[in-house]
Amino acid sequence: MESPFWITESPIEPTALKKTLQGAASGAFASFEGWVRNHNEGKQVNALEYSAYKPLAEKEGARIIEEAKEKFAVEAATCVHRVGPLEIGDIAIWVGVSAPHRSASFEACRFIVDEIKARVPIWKREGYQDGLTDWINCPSQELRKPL
Amino acid sequence: MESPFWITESPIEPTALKKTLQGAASGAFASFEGWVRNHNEGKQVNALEYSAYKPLAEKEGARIIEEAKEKFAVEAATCVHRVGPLEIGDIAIWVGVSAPHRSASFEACRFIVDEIKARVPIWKREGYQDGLTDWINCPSQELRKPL
Amino acid sequence: MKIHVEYYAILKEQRGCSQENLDTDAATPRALYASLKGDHAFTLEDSDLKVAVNEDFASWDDALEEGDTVVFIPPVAGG
Amino acid sequence: MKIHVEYYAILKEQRGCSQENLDTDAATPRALYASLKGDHAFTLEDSDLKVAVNEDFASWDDALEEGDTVVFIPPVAGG
Repeated sequence: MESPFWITESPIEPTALKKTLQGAASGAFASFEGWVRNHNEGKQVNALEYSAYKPLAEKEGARIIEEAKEKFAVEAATCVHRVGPLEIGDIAIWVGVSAPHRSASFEACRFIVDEIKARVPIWKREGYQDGLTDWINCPSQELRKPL
Repeated sequence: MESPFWITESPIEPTALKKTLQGAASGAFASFEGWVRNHNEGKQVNALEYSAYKPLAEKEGARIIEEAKEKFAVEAATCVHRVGPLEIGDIAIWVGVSAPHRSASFEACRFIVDEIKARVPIWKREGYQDGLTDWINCPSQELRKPL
Repeated sequence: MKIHVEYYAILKEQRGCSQENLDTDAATPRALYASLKGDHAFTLEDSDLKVAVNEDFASWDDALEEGDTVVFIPPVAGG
Repeated sequence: MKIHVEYYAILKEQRGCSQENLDTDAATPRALYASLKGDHAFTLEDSDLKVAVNEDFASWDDALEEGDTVVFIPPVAGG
């Protein structure tokens, strides 16, 4: 079986991913996309880069998908996270869940997004209009370098 | 402004619909698709037809989207419902919501699906392997006709 | 009083047509449905239905007016 | 004891490299991080971090063994 979670440097293609979750018994499909925004906490973002500790990220991500399948009555679930330099509007993360009923599809999709944001070793560095950068969720650095 | 909810007899195209919700300020996009299943309450479904009271359905659907925008911090939201004969795997309903943050996107998307299922005058008639049909949510008929 | 009635879903099937013009004494949607239910053996009770007058939801005891369009709405099942 | 360390995100930037082989006396990830933090002026405390040994999450006070690969994990921000 292919892993239900992976890290990619390529653009994410939701339509192709969704096809892998289709089954004749599934009546509900919930999905989530994280898009690169032009701002964060009041600052104008003009460059952004994700990086990951790939082996552990993929292991932990797959565990999260398995947990979702145990907790909710789900047919299939997949998540892909992109790394590297991204532009405004690019998809950083895609989560899709198919299920016989809509409740399970929504709840599992939300669970997966929340857990991935909390547990998977992926980092985001934003570059702002003033030329400074920040590692999101890390205490500010005294010395900032351009992205 | 175009209506944020409409009834269509054509296949639903999620990719094109999603594009209409993209804005540089949106970081989160949640969507839901209702797919035609091959079974319902233990019975094998082999034909299915949706119908709507279109003028009121579109009016009530648009009200629901407006309510979602008032209740949740949403950027944009759209819903399309298909009517006519559908096949297993076809998309019957598509809901998409973009928002600055993921919570609002999930909550608004779920709210819209739930309210549409409860309030919008759309009906579903299923045809089963034994040749009988049912109007879903209506008391069973004594005399059933083929779909 | 002339009233236009449209039928959808199970009511359309049971009535055998999708719309008709009626000349009726019914003063309210409730009275109109009671009369139609008797004529056509509709299986749904008015408590199962909602009603719309002139393309918006209405109350069962609203007064009907000449030329109104009335739609009885069976339990919905979209999504 | 020879230990392989990989650096990611802010630690990679502060260390100025993505990995290195160390010969260390540190018996645990906690002791190893304390030593590296002193050498390289890392701004994060160990309480800000998680630690992985040999590609899975580990405890700060696990015993390190010859040849282990250690990764210190800054606060994550995926999604």
